[in-house]
Amino acid sequence: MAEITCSQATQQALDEAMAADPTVLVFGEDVADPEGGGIMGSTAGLSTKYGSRVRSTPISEQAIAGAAVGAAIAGMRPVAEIMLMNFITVAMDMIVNHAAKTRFMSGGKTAVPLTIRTMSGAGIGAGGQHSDMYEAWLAHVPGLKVVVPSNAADQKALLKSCIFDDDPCIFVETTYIQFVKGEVPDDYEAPLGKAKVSREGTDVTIVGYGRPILDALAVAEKLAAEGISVEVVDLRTVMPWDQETVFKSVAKTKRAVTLHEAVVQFGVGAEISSRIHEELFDTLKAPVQRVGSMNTVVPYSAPLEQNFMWSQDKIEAAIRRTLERK
Amino acid sequence: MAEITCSQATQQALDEAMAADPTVLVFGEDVADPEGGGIMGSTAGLSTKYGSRVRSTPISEQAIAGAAVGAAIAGMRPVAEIMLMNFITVAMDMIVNHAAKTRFMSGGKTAVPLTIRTMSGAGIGAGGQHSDMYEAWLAHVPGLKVVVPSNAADQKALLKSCIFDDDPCIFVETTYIQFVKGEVPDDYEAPLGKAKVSREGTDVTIVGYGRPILDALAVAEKLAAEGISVEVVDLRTVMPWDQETVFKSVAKTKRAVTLHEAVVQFGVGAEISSRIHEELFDTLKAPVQRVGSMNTVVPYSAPLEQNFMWSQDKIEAAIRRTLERK
Amino acid sequence: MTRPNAAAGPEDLIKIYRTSTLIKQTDEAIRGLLRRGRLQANYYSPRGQEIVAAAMAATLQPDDYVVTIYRGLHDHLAKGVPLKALMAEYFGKVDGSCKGKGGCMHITHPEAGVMVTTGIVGSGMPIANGLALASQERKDGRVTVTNFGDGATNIGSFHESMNLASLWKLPVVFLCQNNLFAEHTATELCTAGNIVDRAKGYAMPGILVDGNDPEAMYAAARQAVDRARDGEGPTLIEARTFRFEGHNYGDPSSYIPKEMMAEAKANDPVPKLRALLIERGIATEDEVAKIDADAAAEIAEAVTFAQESPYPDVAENLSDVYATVLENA
Amino acid sequence: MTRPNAAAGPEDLIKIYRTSTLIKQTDEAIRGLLRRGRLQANYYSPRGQEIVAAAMAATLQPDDYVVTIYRGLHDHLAKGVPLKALMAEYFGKVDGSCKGKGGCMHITHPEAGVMVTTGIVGSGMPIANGLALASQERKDGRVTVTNFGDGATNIGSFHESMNLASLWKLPVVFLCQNNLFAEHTATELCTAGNIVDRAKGYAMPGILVDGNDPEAMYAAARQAVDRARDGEGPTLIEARTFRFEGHNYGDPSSYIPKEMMAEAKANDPVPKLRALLIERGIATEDEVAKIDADAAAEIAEAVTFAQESPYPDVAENLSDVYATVLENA
Ligand SMILES: Cc1ncc(C[n+]2csc(CCOP(=O)(O)OP(=O)(O)O)c2C)c(N)n1
Ligand SMILES: Cc1ncc(C[n+]2csc(CCOP(=O)(O)OP(=O)(O)O)c2C)c(N)n1
Ligand SMILES: [Mg+2]
Ligand SMILES: [Mg+2]
Repeated sequence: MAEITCSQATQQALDEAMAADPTVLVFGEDVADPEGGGIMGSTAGLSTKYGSRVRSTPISEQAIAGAAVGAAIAGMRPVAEIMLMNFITVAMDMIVNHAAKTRFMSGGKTAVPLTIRTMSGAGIGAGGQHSDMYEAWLAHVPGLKVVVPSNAADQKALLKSCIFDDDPCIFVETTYIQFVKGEVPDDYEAPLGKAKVSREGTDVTIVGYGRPILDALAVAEKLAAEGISVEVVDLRTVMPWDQETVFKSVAKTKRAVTLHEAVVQFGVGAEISSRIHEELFDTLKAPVQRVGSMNTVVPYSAPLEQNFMWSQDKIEAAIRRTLERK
Repeated sequence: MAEITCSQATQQALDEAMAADPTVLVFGEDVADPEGGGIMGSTAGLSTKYGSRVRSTPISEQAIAGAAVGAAIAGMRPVAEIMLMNFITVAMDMIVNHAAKTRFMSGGKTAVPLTIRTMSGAGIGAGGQHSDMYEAWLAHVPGLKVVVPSNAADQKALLKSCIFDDDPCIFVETTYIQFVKGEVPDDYEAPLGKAKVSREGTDVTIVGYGRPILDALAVAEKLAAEGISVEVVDLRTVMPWDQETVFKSVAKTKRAVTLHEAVVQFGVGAEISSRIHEELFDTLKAPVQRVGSMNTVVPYSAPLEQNFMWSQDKIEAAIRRTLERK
Repeated sequence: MTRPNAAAGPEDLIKIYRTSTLIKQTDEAIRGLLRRGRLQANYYSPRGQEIVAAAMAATLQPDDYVVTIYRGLHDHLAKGVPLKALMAEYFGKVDGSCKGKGGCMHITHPEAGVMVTTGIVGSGMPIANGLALASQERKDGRVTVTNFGDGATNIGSFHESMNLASLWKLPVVFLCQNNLFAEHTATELCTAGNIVDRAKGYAMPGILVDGNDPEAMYAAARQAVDRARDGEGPTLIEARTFRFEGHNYGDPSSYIPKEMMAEAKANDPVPKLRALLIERGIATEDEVAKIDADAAAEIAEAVTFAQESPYPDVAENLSDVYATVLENA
Repeated sequence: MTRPNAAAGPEDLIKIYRTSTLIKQTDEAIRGLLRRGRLQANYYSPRGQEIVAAAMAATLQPDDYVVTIYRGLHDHLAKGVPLKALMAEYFGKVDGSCKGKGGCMHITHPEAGVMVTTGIVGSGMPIANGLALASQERKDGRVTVTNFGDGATNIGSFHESMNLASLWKLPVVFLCQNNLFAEHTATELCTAGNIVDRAKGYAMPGILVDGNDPEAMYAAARQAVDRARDGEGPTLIEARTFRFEGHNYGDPSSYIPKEMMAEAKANDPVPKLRALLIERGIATEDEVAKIDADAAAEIAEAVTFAQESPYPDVAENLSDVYATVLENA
């Protein structure tokens, strides 16, 4: 089985979806082949193959997201690209007031089966306006589904799940891992709303998603040498998140750490932590710990950026905090 | 002492701030007197008194928020109005990528002492696009301060605190209570970041802000008859929130309920609940309960809207859940 | 380029009148209900703008798409949203177009081609482009009309949408219903330059028309709709009109000069069209009276229907959020 | 209206050349550092656009405000950001303009009037209006220049800003540096109509100019700046130019036709101005050579300075988030 990068996983998912279903459309800045097939090459070859179903757009995120909303209402399955997550700030109205609410407000008469692909993440020196993770905002908007894969196989399978899902999905690709390769089995599928236990363990559960899962696995490996057994739950879908799998895991380990790239405060980890406490108050041996980035603007200077980010050290420290109590 | 409405409180705060400091500017849709002095009358009389320092704008929320950012960078203290909170979705870039980050990204060279006033809240039949509370988004953005008053005195005092604060402040006025009257002592002050214990109690702490504080107080009054003593902490400032006061209260009562208008999932209550569990794990007698609105789009139909909203019944039920455990 | 057959014939004018009187009377009925406290709603009256919607709709096919705004009653009725479903939605009842969940600001009725009604100024336009994009890809021959006010021409989404529609030659008509005010602000205080001139900046044709003149409005609409249907791309129409009832129900309209209001009302376009039909011998007094009476009867029936329709079950709060109800939400 | 004294004199041309050669050489130095792995940065070269910035700056006062974008090196240097502070910021060092916290996409240097450098396309314009609003209220006589690319003219904030600036007669100059591409997309594929024509839709004057021609660019800038300073309101300048190095460092520019690139490079505006100075007898070969050499020396010194400057302490992550460090954050 050949290994492919996360970007290639996206490209394959789009290609297969477009081949399978003529209602799938792709548009965004620079996505067509004359413009390079996407800044990451994630849409390379598609416009050549599918013609006007793949279109480069002006720099007009409201128009991009709006066109996706409208086309979806009319029965298409548009996959719109908002190049970086910070740019959804100019398209929030379309996503929040329209994509998310249209099914409900129409009493079920119109659905919005769109996918918005976007990319973000710190660690590449892109500074304050090109690195933020705002998935917590979107998870707080009823009607949206939010997906953040951590590897190529999931990126491919989950993107297809989003495209063929009947609800509006926000699909977040982490910049840093787009060139990381992974095996993608041909028949691999990943349904929305289902977490994956990436590593089994008995002493503490890490609940996270996206790029930091790689760090969680590394820390788990390291601590295994000390006899600390860490279970890693990769949520994959942030909303709706797989409470069943998480509660099952934490019921077993009795300790949990939440983990994501976004800043800790008011982040997704807060919801997960709250729910775990609500459900497993009597079971927990220690308060759930939260790991994420620091409550500050993403800094440019390399040492500052490293200090800002979650890290394996911070994950390890959080795990040890949960283990302090017997 | 005369009673004034919350809208009048805003008007007085603006008037006093403008009189005190010539750098205070006010602009937004329909805010000048020929246009009625604001749809709630909150800016009535100001343009007549202060001339071009008060301006009605086109329907251009990016331009409004952007003008505030720029004027603030240039040393003014603009108070911009985004009529309803759902409309910040078109101005998020200015608020998030610029207002919030400018001080940090400039290494402290430029500050953004702006205030954005906005209004929202369910319960008036305004439906899916005019009722949402998105303060959790803004609290998740380092650099912003977020304030939600629950009464006229705080609305007036906190607005002045925002205007004269050197950081960008988002000031959320709750639609429903704008015509509610309250006493406003002349010398009343309310610093940012300080909660108010609105009612003292010993059995359980309600931590909330905004309109639902009125419900919390009503429930507290009701339960007092049963001998249940409820402490009500009105956060007033959502970010940065007064952890000291909250922890002190919960350390005493050993039980807590978070309360806000916004939908529960991924809301502000999640952060508060997580922090309480993190800090007071050994003290808590029961898991923190969260009360807010249902995880759905704000419905139009009156009975649905009532069902969607937090309520005194839901608050009472949450309190009783915390008391189930001894 | 003016096309042949762009002129409204007698049948068209009768149709426009039928639609207009239905709109006018429905609006009066709704305001009556509000006044008597029989209905609670944030209501944005289209009184005075009836002809714009009626003439536009007269040029459309049943399956053409329409996108409109909170001030949309006229557009909804003109495009054929059934009065009962509409009225029940105003009352928040289960028989409403959207089961009472969307409400009067968010009427959706795909059977009539009414795809989106938005409460966010300017937001209909990007979405209209998407509907038109679907039509373009499917080659289904549909045209999408997106309605918005003068105030909406100053928001970013207008600009982005005009540009994209022009570039992609989307089959969409941008219909600006310029009623001279945006909430309480006069157009010239918030709009630099002329709205219709903005079309040029997008290499798009722009048509300025008296929206209250049924023949002129029909001709403008026809031209734009035909152009869109022929694959030649979008058109901006600036239809000058006026709203008689202020921004929303209860607005005392103190910001509107008295003479301006008086003049507008003296030129009420609906009775004017009525008179024109008779004067030109297109219809007799009896015939128009019957049209008026039919509308009144239909409205009375719809109001009763809406009032008697039950409220939706509160379980509706959990359905239609997602395609299937989420377990833990 | 063309104003008197709008023409660039010999001193102006020398100044423009001095600025241009500094920009050109700094850009080359930065690309050299990137190539040799001595610097890591997302870098957007302004090579080819030097004259636009240099001529514009030659018309400005020291305390006038400038807002620009990630591709802003030319604007920063032209307005007078000290090279050492600039270079140290690129390296993320504590002596950088922003203590290394903002980085090369976000240079701020109020002492030189550089108030905002944004990485979000179009976002500088609404903020520029705010700076200009402050000047208008304070009557401080300042002009604000906001720089942006051709691609930025298709985003909502452009539209909203142009309209507001025109309505309020703000002292702002909208300088569109049209380098014919937005990332990898040619202007005509993403922009319907002509950029300069969009000004008319806001009742604003628009000037189309060859931005690589120092005299034409100076005259256009001068006219717009004077107009703004005289309280007559904003102007849109569309300055045609070209970027030689693609969108960002490492971009192979495969989407740019080879002949187009070759022709642009054959008309490299900086050596062209150098030749013109000599040809016209404005400066001797020795004099321009000294200007070039001075720039080179200054750059070498700044690079050393930047490399030797320490990284900021990680405690900087907590400061400047708010005016005072929050206790529990
Ligand atoms: C983005 C946004 N900003 C502000 C509002 C508040 N608002 C509702 S209607 C309106 C005026 C719109 O005027 P116009 O576009 O002329 O339409 P009209 O109401 O006159 O039909 C405003 C400002 C809104 N709904 N959406
Ligand atoms: C709102 C937003 N959308 C997309 C981007 C990604 N992006 C960065 S630069 C750029 C192209 C801008 O082109 P133009 O305005 O012509 O400026 P140039 O780079 O040519 O100087 C794009 C699309 C962004 N930074 N901001
Ligand atoms: Mg209007
Ligand atoms: Mg460009």
